[in-house]
Amino acid sequence: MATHKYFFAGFGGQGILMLGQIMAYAAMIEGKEVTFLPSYGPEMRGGTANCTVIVSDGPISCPIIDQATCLVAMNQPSLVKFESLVSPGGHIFLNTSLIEQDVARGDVIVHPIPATDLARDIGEERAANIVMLGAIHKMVGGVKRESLEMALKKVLPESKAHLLALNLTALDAWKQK
Amino acid sequence: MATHKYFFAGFGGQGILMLGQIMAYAAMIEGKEVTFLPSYGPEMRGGTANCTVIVSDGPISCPIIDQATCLVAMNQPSLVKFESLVSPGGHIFLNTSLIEQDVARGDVIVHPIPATDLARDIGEERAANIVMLGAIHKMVGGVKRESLEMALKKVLPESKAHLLALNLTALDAWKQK
Amino acid sequence: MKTVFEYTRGMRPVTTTYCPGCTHGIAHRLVMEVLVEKGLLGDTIGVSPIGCSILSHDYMNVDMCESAHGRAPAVASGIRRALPNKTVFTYQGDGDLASIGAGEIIHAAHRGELFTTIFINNAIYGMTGGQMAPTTLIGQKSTTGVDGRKKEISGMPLRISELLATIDGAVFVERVALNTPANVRKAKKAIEKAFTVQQMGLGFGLVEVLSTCPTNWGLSPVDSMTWLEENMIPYYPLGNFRCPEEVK
Amino acid sequence: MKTVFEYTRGMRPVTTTYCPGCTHGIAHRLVMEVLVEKGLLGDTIGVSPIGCSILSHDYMNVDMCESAHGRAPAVASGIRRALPNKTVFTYQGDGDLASIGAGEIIHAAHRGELFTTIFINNAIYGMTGGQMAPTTLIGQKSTTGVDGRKKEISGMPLRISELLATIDGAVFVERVALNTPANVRKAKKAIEKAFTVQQMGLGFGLVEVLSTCPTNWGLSPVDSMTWLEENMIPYYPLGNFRCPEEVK
Amino acid sequence: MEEKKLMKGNEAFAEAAIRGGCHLYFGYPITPQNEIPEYMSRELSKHGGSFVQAESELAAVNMAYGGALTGHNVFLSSSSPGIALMQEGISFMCSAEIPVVMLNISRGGPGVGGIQPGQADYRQATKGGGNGDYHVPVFAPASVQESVDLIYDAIPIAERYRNPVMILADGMLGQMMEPVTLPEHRAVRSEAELLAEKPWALNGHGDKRERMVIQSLHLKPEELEAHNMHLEEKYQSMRKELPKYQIKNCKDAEIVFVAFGTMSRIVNEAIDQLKTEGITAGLIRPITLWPFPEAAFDEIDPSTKVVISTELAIGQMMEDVKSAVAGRFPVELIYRTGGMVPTPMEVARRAKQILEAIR
Amino acid sequence: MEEKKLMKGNEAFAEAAIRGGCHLYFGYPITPQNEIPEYMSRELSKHGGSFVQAESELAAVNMAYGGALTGHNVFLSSSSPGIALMQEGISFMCSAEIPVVMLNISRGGPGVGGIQPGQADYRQATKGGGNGDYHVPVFAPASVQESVDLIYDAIPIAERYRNPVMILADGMLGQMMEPVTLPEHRAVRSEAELLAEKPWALNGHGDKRERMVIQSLHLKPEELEAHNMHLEEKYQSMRKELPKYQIKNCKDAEIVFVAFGTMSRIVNEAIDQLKTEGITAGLIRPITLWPFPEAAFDEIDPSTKVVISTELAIGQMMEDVKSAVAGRFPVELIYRTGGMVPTPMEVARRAKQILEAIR
Amino acid sequence: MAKGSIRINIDKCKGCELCVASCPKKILKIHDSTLNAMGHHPVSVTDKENCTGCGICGLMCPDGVISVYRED
Amino acid sequence: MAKGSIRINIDKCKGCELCVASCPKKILKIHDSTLNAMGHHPVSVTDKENCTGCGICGLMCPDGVISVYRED
Ligand SMILES: Cc1ncc(C[n+]2csc(CCOP(=O)(O)OP(=O)(O)O)c2C)c(N)n1
Ligand SMILES: Cc1ncc(C[n+]2csc(CCOP(=O)(O)OP(=O)(O)O)c2C)c(N)n1
Ligand code: SF4
Ligand code: SF4
Ligand code: SF4
Ligand code: SF4
Repeated sequence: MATHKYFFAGFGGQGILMLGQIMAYAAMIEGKEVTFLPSYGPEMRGGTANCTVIVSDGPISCPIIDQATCLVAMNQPSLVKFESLVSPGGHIFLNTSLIEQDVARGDVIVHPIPATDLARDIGEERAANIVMLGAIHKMVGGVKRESLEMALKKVLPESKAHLLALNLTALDAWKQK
Repeated sequence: MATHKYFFAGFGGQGILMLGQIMAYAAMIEGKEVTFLPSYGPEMRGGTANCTVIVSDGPISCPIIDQATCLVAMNQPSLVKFESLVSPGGHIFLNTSLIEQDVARGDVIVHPIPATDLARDIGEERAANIVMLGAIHKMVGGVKRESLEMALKKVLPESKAHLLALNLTALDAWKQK
Repeated sequence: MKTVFEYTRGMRPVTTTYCPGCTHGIAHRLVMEVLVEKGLLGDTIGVSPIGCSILSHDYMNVDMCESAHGRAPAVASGIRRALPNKTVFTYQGDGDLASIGAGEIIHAAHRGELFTTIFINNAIYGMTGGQMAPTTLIGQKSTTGVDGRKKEISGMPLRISELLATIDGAVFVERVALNTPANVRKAKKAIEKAFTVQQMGLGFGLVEVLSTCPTNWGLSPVDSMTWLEENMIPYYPLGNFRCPEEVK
Repeated sequence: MKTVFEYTRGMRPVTTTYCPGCTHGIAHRLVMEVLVEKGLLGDTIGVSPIGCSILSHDYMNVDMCESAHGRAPAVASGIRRALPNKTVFTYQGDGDLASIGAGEIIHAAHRGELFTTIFINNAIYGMTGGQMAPTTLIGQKSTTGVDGRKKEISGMPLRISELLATIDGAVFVERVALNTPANVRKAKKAIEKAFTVQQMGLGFGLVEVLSTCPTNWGLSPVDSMTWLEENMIPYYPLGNFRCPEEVK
Repeated sequence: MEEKKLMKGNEAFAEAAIRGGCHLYFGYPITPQNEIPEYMSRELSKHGGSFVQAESELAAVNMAYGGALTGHNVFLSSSSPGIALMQEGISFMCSAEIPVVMLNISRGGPGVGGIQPGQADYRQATKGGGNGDYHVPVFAPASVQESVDLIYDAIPIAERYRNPVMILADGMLGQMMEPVTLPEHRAVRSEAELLAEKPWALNGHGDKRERMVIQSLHLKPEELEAHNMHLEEKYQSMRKELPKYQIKNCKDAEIVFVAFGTMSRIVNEAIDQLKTEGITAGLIRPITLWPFPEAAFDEIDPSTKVVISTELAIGQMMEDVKSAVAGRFPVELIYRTGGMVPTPMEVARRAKQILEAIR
Repeated sequence: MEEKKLMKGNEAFAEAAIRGGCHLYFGYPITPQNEIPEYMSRELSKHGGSFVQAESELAAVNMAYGGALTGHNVFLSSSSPGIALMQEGISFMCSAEIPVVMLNISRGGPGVGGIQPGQADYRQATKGGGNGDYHVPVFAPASVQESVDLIYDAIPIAERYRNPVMILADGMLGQMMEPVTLPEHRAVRSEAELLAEKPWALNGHGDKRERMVIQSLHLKPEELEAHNMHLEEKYQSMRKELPKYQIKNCKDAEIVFVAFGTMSRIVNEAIDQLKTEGITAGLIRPITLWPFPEAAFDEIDPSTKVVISTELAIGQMMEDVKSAVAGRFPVELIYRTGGMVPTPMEVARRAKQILEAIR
Repeated sequence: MAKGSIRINIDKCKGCELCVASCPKKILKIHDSTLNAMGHHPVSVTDKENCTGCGICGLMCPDGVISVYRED
Repeated sequence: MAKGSIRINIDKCKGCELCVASCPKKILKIHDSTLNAMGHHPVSVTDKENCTGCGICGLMCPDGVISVYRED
């Protein structure tokens, strides 16, 4: 039974929760089991944001994780705080546009992605989360590409439908790095 | 161990609670154990009033009585309602000024006292309670005469101190019946 | 022979537990007369909170519910939102409305809830035995102010009509008194208008009724009427504070 | 070189958690400046109820306690009765004071309690994320009124200063705004007077401070100032509503 | 059956209440349940219902009473201290026999506490802080889907017993997203149908019947006692009819955990972890917290070494667990409090320590 | 020692609080405890204290918090539904660690209920209706004298633990008169002495120390958990130090009654009546209801046939009795509710029936 | 003949005298020697002939005791 | 020489621009290329010479960032 335990972390405003939600939608579209657990509360006001997404072929008992199979750190403090959460052999995606530090551990697979820069290159800095999503999909998997695209459509509010094309481009931007 | 269980009942305004309090004070003055338990609540508004006074040489466990050794019924409804409360061989004091009915039971000692009339005769209808008190003291006992007099002084509010003499007279009015 | 006055069928043919001469009885009757005359008796739900008038549901011939002390305006709001086509009123004492329930009445007015409040101001807590109310007058004795209310300790009495009249949603606010036949007639008119405001959906309406509490004032009913006139009316001036054009 | 402006020692040298441009910070400072200038910093107890400013005790350099949502006026009454020689204030938001705590503020005013209330009216619930407050303007969007407040559903916004000014014990009531340097200076004057009223034992005083909440208004801090000026001030006119002769 | 939807807990709860027929909602903002009033403010008018942002929780509970005494279904939600403010109202509704469905998205306490998830309102919910002899059935869901189902089902339960019913969830359930299948909208009843089903509801006598009264005051103690006995009969029926629980391999478990709500999911995973270490553990998950499902405890194997109450509270449920176990097994406690949530590994580790100390 | 005085319960309670040092009182009228605010309104100013008639019980409990956080002693009283309204405040004071002595002169419930005496606030008092992990010690006097003593003693207990303490009496105790010996007035402490004893109290920093804060909010769950653990330590000390009870011939009793307050006096007389019929019965009288005096139950003779919880409530204390008995004896219930009070004879008769059914 | 007349439901009368005080013709009086079932001395008319049927007594009675009639 | 000068506590600045908007001399500006420890772009002075030391920036700053001085 394949189970992916993603942990997404960054500044508020970096689209962390949206990232988690797209992943969760995509998993649901495929009929997989999924839970999405955001951090909440006033620490979010201008501060940090993070969420846990579990995707599994079988029932998910617990939405809280001891270890993540995949950490996405969109900024420096997130890496510092959550590096130890990753299970041995797990993946860490680094937004190297904002993180200079290296991953200290040697037992994990590190994916350095300059997501913010790549996103800026395609014209929308705030699409860095989608750039990262594309990278995760490619390097870790968990859900299908079509599912991600369908999920993107679901999650984008109507008022932002015109950004769909841009986001689809962002999904592939990791290739440019 | 001598224990007196008095139950005083009548209209609100007939001084039922005062009657009970004087008795309780008198008992305390003598160093006896005593409890005074009034009925309370909105039924008192213009309605009925009653109270239980227990006087004992030994500790009183329970302020609630199954049976009274002495019932004072200042009006008709009180007699009807509480006649059965009296223990066999107990006393019932009837305010015959307001009660026409007879006591149905044969196993109790009945003391008919036209308390309201006697009180009116000495100039204060509202002293009927004290008239009754004098009668009880004479016929049932429980506390000493001096104690009653001292208690009367304690209970009369300062503003009514001038009524003391009248009340002392009332204590003996039962003799006139 | 013409019937000049008869007890309204809006009142149930029972004897109230109110003390002799308590004007709660007059106020009850006026509300019921208005509902009968407007043909609303069968379409009305009343709310009686804790206070001497908690048992008004035994006297008034309409569907009624009790409410926790002070919360009648919230209860009435709930009923009115559930039943947009019915008539709803609360009948509240001054302890109830002006003290513990101050927040609820203000917010019913603030939201402009479509119900009518009959506010019985008798300047005292009746049911609990004569404690000071927010409306107790300076110098007036109460069981929690045996030497009379003092401004330094308890402030000046609260004028509810004046206060509520500052709230936009309280479209009808009038203070009346039950001390004379003329005032009783005016009181009925005010109550009638308040219900008209509700029927027309214009907003929240309140009639403050200066009432007596002979028992806790320690006065005879007749003297209570005089006391009301001489003491309450000067501090609580009678009159209309707000009335929509449509009802004037 | 003369120091024209320096951060008051009444504020602790920490960074607040307020959002950028939130005028809570200005209001805090004004209160503390007044207390410093009056030499009252060491004799003051503040009460901060739940709301964005619950942590004001981390910022203000006076003894402070938290209070349950809305109950600061009751807490302050308790403190003031226990400590008749100290200075006491509450610092309350509009959800706190005007909604859940409406009863408590009215009765503090009613009793003429000798404390000062700083009432931050930012027309929204800040801490909980932008729900409608009693002070939210008609048409203003909130998370519990996404299409903007509607009079038919929620009534007209509550004007607290006008309402409290009808209460005798509220001897000082003034509405100020923090949108311009001139208004900030006036706000400080009003706060100063309110504390003077308390020092002189004249009664209860309240300063309503029109404030911004850029985050929940969805505007930049600078645009928020404009919005305040163009929308709030017309509905909530600035000025003094009550002031004792002694302090004028 | 509808397709699955990925929904945030709080929004799913609100939608479940609407589909269940609660078209009246009265609430006051409080984290972590603000999405509920926000959702209701957007959605209820579409169903001909009414949303009122109450001035306080005290007002909200009394509005709920007012709305529900007309026979309409009312939904009420808040979080821990807000529920504390409703205690007088809850006791009142029990005494007046008014059905309302209430949701507590609980957080850390006591007092204002914090906003992270907690279960320390267990006693508040199950023993009640209102005055007098009364009870409120309390359901404790463990997933968004179960919350939706329990809310939906609670509506007829409240109606049947004419009593408030509470759903006790926590901030985590309110904030997380899971795929849910939403139940069908219950058929809307006409005013006449409603009154036929609820002859006690007030709607005006229409000059067609005697006036009716809904009351809580009974000045004559004889009458109040009779009324309380009538209520007690209902509570006895609830004790028989309502208890609900789930059991996971209690048959030959060394450890039997007892956990509800979010905590039970953590325990579930801890059980899997313990298994890898050769320790067999089972779980009793009370779904009703009141009535507490005592019968579940008869299913524990006599060979079980220890029963562990596992809570986001300091041994609150443990009191009921002890009472149900009645001395048959040692009862131990694993807990976090104040909004802290243990990981499965943490629970497993502490359980192992407890087991070792007993062995 | 002063001479005995015949005093009405409520007035004696108020006087005991004053003599104990509570010179601040905040209250709202409610039957059957109105004599307390009335007495306070007359007497407190004579002691340099302050009486405020609060606008509500909600305001009263928060005024009490405000008064007490300055280090002064505060007394608070109400009756059943009024106490329900204080639940948020009580939980808040526990979390902020503010000592206040509270008196519930309880009546019949639920809801508005009636005003005759009841004990159905047992759960409200002992389990609490506020949110979160907290406890309030509860003392249950059986006579006017004992009430006076317990109120007087509760004041330093509250101070010692920095926690509210509750006295649970009922309307009968409040309304009856018994001779009482009043305790001495405690020495009045100067403001400086008060602050030396209570360094946590707020009084203005006087530019002499750092500003101090009294708080209930802890947004970081780690901090809230640490605070809750600190509170829990206090509760553990209370569990050790506070339990108090009285035992009457439990050594060779067939029946052991458990009863508190007024009810225990009725049981006392019932025991005498049973004796005349050849039945030996004993009594455990919990004086603390929380912590519940579990140790008392170890003194029950193994030959005892039945333990009977005897209450003016429908088996509320019985839950704790069962828990304390832990299966060692059958536990039965004798009760009246809603303000009805049984006579001793009635209790004796029902106890006999129970015993016969068991024999 | 009197212009008006009143009917008194003696059993409901609480003897408060509000009608007595407000009758413009001063023809109402508490009947000291009668006691009704509630224990109150009820009101009675002293001078039937003078009743104008103005209705004021009914208006002021809190307890619905009095009905008032007038000749057409 | 400038009549006035200001000191900016960059670490406390949240970049809200309230001072920028209210400076009568329009000599304050957010420094887009600097980030302080909180992650905000702090304010800076564009034209020191023009500062009159009026104090308005300090008055309007919610966060106690600015001190203002004036030549005597
Ligand atoms: C929560 C609560 N607090 C207090 C009471 C006690 N109580 C009953 S009625 C009442 C006030 C009565 O005064 P008012 O509202 O003025 O009405 P009146 O009796 O004078 O008509 C009070 C305080 C209660 N029932 N519930
Ligand atoms: C009893 C209770 N109900 C609700 C809340 C949730 N709550 C916290 S702060 C707040 C209101 C915040 O708004 P406001 O008072 O206007 O202050 P602001 O945050 O806007 O400064 C609310 C509803 C609470 N803490 N306690
Ligand atoms: S949410 Fe609004 S009120 Fe609160 S700190 Fe942010 S801007 Fe200020
Ligand atoms: S109708 Fe008029 S005149 Fe006749 S008795 Fe009544 S008040 Fe007097
Ligand atoms: S007003 Fe009514 S109750 Fe009073 S005396 Fe006259 S008839 Fe009787
Ligand atoms: S002191 Fe005046 S002129 Fe100088 S920067 Fe500040 S606002 Fe501008």
